[in-house]
This record gives sequence, structure tokens and C-alpha cells, in this order.
Amino acid sequence: SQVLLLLLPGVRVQGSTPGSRCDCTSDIQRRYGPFCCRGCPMGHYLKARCTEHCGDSTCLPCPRGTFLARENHYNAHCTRCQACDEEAFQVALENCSAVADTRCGCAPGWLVDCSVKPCMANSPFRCLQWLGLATTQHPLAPLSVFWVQVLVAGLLVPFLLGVTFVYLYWRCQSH
Amino acid sequence: VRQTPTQHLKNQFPALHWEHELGLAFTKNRMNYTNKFLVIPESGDYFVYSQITFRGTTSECGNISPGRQQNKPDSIIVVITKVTDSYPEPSQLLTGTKSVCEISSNWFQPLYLGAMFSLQEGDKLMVNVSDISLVDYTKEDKTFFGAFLL
Amino acid sequence: VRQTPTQHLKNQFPALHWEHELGLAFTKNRMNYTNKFLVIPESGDYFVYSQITFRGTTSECGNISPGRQQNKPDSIIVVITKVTDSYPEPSQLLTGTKSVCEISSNWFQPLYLGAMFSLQEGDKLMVNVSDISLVDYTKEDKTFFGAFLL
Amino acid sequence: VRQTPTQHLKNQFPALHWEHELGLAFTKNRMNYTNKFLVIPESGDYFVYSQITFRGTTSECGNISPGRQQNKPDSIIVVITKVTDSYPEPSQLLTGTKSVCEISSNWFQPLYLGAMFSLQEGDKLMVNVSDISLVDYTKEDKTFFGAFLL
Repeated sequence: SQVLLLLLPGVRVQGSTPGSRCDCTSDIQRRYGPFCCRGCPMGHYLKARCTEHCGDSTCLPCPRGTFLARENHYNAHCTRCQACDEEAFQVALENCSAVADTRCGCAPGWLVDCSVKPCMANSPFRCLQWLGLATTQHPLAPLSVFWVQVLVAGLLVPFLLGVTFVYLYWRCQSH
Repeated sequence: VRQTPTQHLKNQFPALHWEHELGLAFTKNRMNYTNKFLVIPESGDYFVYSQITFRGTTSECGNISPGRQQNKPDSIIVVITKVTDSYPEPSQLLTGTKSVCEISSNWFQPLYLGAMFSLQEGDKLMVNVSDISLVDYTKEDKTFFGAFLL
Repeated sequence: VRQTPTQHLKNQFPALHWEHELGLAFTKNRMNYTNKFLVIPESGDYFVYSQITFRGTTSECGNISPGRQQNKPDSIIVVITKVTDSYPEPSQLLTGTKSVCEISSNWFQPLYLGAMFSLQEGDKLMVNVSDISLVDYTKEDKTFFGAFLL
Repeated sequence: VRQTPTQHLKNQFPALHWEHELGLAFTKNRMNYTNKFLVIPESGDYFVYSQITFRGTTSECGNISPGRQQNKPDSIIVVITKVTDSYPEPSQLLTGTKSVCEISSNWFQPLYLGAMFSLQEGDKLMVNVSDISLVDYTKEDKTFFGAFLL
């Protein structure tokens, strides 16, 4: 008799460590009814449980736009990828793949501006463009921009006043 | 939720597109989703619900300068609308409407709606919002829409 | 929703009257509405829900003058209350309470409530609000109240 | 609701403890509550809901001094999370998130969530909040959590 082994897309023949016991107590297998099934790899969801003891579950790849980042699981659906907030000028630093969520951030030359205080791991944020002077240097935090303005005003105004007085004094003398 | 504003119905806010298969989204028992509409498969009483998370940067109204006049607020509105073959105009089933006058650099907030309605087979439900650009569509647990037969 | 404040119950906010037949409103399966109360027709688990849209002009609290002290906010409150023959006092099933301190010339916002309760035949449900004059009763899709047997 | 923050799950907000027997609280039909989790007794479609009332004193953001820069708001967040044997990481089913920038001396507001989910026997549901100290746990009609099989 002939055995035709077809490698069906999605049904991955998982190599098992030689001599590994199949007692359904480790993390590798899970008891489903009479059988002990091996879990699905990352990037796949559980389509059907195994049909023989210590067999592989039938796992299919996560559809585009979804992912599952963990191994040896029995999840019947994949998690949806988050979208980056274009209104907040976010960009995808890493596009979603079958094994990892989208990683949103700011493009080079843009500054991450957390939208809340205190800022937490997945707090909303916006991307601000570094402007002119600040482009190459450390971005000027909003507060230090205020002090720069004070400094400039504090130096420039007296200097201009001084120049004006000197000029007027000189005009008077020359008449 | 992918938004493509279409203003085809009379004095109507733009309708939202929804993802109906991936992640937590699903349709079953012949409930159908097509082109922004949930289509009611059989007549009966349904619980219809939606949450829209809105977010924006501060509004002119929140601009507090000495001696300022009191400004009119902006607003965020979500409407669950029914379109039916038995009547040529859509009807507003549920409306969430909130004024927005925030003094902070940015703001975000949800509007939740949910109630029971007698619906007919073939009735179509959609969600309209006052300004699509204010909708936070980034995560499916923040902005969602659903209905189930009781 | 036609409001006639009746303060008959101890330290209670005024109860709202509801339209129960016209437009989207309906009662069925022996659920009865009478004089501000939904009357439970048979014992069982019910999902009870309500949305009240409040609106008002600006409050003293939102008045921002230089050197102002921080004011206490106004508030809007909605309570779904159960009155039962088995006990002489009403009990508060659900409460939505929000502070209001708006700087804009006017404001509007909804409060939504919904949860499951074990109710007895003859129990009566009503909706009380902190200030009836702040309730936006103009449209049935903004302010509503309902219950259904699970 | 008695709060004892436990931060055992990866980058997770603290979970709330709930009262499940006294007052309006109850569990039935083999729905079980244990150590902050509602445990799903049989696979099926469930309506899951929660309201958290938050309250706090004014935030730095609401501090309006002449010539002030626009401040960043604080935020309040509630998440209904599912923990399942079939996958080693919890998943966020519902999220309510709101910015807070109040100019009044104190503030209070609810966040309500509710939607239908397909759940498996043994799945566990919990409610996480961004800051337990802001939760108003004083009355059961203001802060609640529940689920029922459809």
C-alpha cells in the first residue's frame, strides 16, 4: 500500500525531540478529550485539535492584519494588529507580522510627545516635528524655549536702548 | 475600522467602515456585515450597542486668555442609524452627543450607546460620527459596534 | 419624556415621565409602563438600561477670573431606582454621577447605565435625575430607558 | 469592591477585587467568581459589562495661571481583560479611556463598557484600572461588573 504524505499548507509537521515523553502534563501538550495534543506555533491559530494521541493540532497561519506572538498555544483566533494613529503623525516603525504587533512610533526627525502625564507604557502619544534651530541639537523642551525667549529679550532690549541713547547724545553734541 | 467618508444620505454624518472578521470581530447566525452596514437577518428584538473613542488636540474653546469671552464648545456626536426598505429615510436609533471644551493640550474620551429595538429582516444599521478624523481607530477594544438577537 | 417633578419619596431626586408607545418606544410581553414606572411582569433576570443626555449653560465653577479660587463643581446624577412591595424603601440599582465645571458658554453630555438584575414580579423601576431642568428631552434617541427579560 | 492592587501580569494595570454575594451582587448558573476573576462556566456568547466611577482632586493640568502653557491631561482607564488557558497572554476585550483636566477643586465621572464576546469554558474575566486610588468603591450602584450568557 502507498502512503501519500502531503504537506498541506498550514499543517506543519512539528519535529518532536527524540524520546520526549507525551504525558500531557508539560507545557508542550494539552489534553483534549481522549487525546494529548501539541499546541500551535507562533503566527498560527488553532483550526482543529489533534485526532490521535500526542498528535499535532491543525494550525493555520494568522490572516493578514493579525498576529500571535507566543508558542505552543491553543488559541482559535489571532489578535488584531493595532493601527498607528495617523492623525497624531505616528508611523509604523515595524509593520505587523504574523508573530508581532505593529510597532508605532515617530519618523526620524520627529519627536515623541506623550499625550498624558504621567506617561505610561502604552499611553497615547503624538509626533512633533523638530523645528529649525532644534533640528540638529537636542530638542528644546517647551519650557526651555520660554527661557530662551526671556534671555533674548533681556539682552536685546537694553542693547537697543543703549544704542538709541548714544546716537541721540551724539546728535545733540554735534549741533 | 477603516474610514472612508461618504456623505450620500441627506444631512448625514459620515458613516464608519468596520472590520468584521479579524481579531475580536465576528458575525454569526446569518448576521451580515456589508459596506458599513450590519444587516438584520431575521425580524425580532435586538440589543444594539457601540462605543466610539474620540481624541483630538485642544480646541479654540479651551483657549483661556485673560478677559476672554466664554467660547462656544466643539462637539463629538455618534449616531446609530437604521436604514430600512420600508421607509425612504434613515432613522436615528441612538445618539450620543457631548460638548468638548478642553484646556489641556489634547483630549480623548469615549461615547457609549446601547438599547433594545424591534427590527425587521433586512433592516440595516450603521454608525455615523460627527468627525471621522477625531475617531480613535487604532485598537479594537476602544471603538466597536455590535448587535444581537434577544 | 414629559417631566413633572414629584418629590414624594424620601430624599429622592425627581423621577422622569416617559413616552412608552410613540416612535421608537414600545412595551411588550406584559411589560407595563404606568406613571413613571416600568412594572416587571414576571420574576427573572432583566437587563436594565438608560441614557440621559444633560445640557446646561456654563456654571459658576467654570468662571475663570485671574486669581480665582478653585471652585466646587456642579454635578449631574442619574439613578435607576427599584420600588418593591417587599420593602418600604426604594433601592438604587444603578447610579451615574459626573462633576460639571465647564468653561464654555454651554455644555451637553450623556450618562449611560446598564446592568443585569434579578427582579420580582411587580417590582417597579424608575429613573431619577438630580435636576430635571438639565435633561435634554427633545429627542428620543438621546434620552431613553428600557428593560428586557434575559 | 475591595481593592488590593496586584501587578502580577506583564505591563498590566492593577485588577479590582469584587464583592459577589452581598447586596445586589450575585452569581448563578455555575458562573463563578474567584480572586478578581469571573470564570466562564460554559462556552458561548456572553454580554460583558462594567462601570467604574472615578473621582479625584484637581490635577496639575487644571491649574490655570496667567500665561500658562497648555498642560498635558491626566487620564483614567478601565480595561476588561480576558485570561485564557489557550494562550499565555491576557487579551484586552474592552477599554474605556478618558483624559482628565479639571479646573474644579475635585471631580468625579463614570466610564461604562459593554459588548458581546464568544468565550470558552474556563476563560476568566477581570477589570483593570489605571489607578485604583481614583476608583469610587463606596457604593455598589456606582461601580459594578457583570456578564451573562446570551
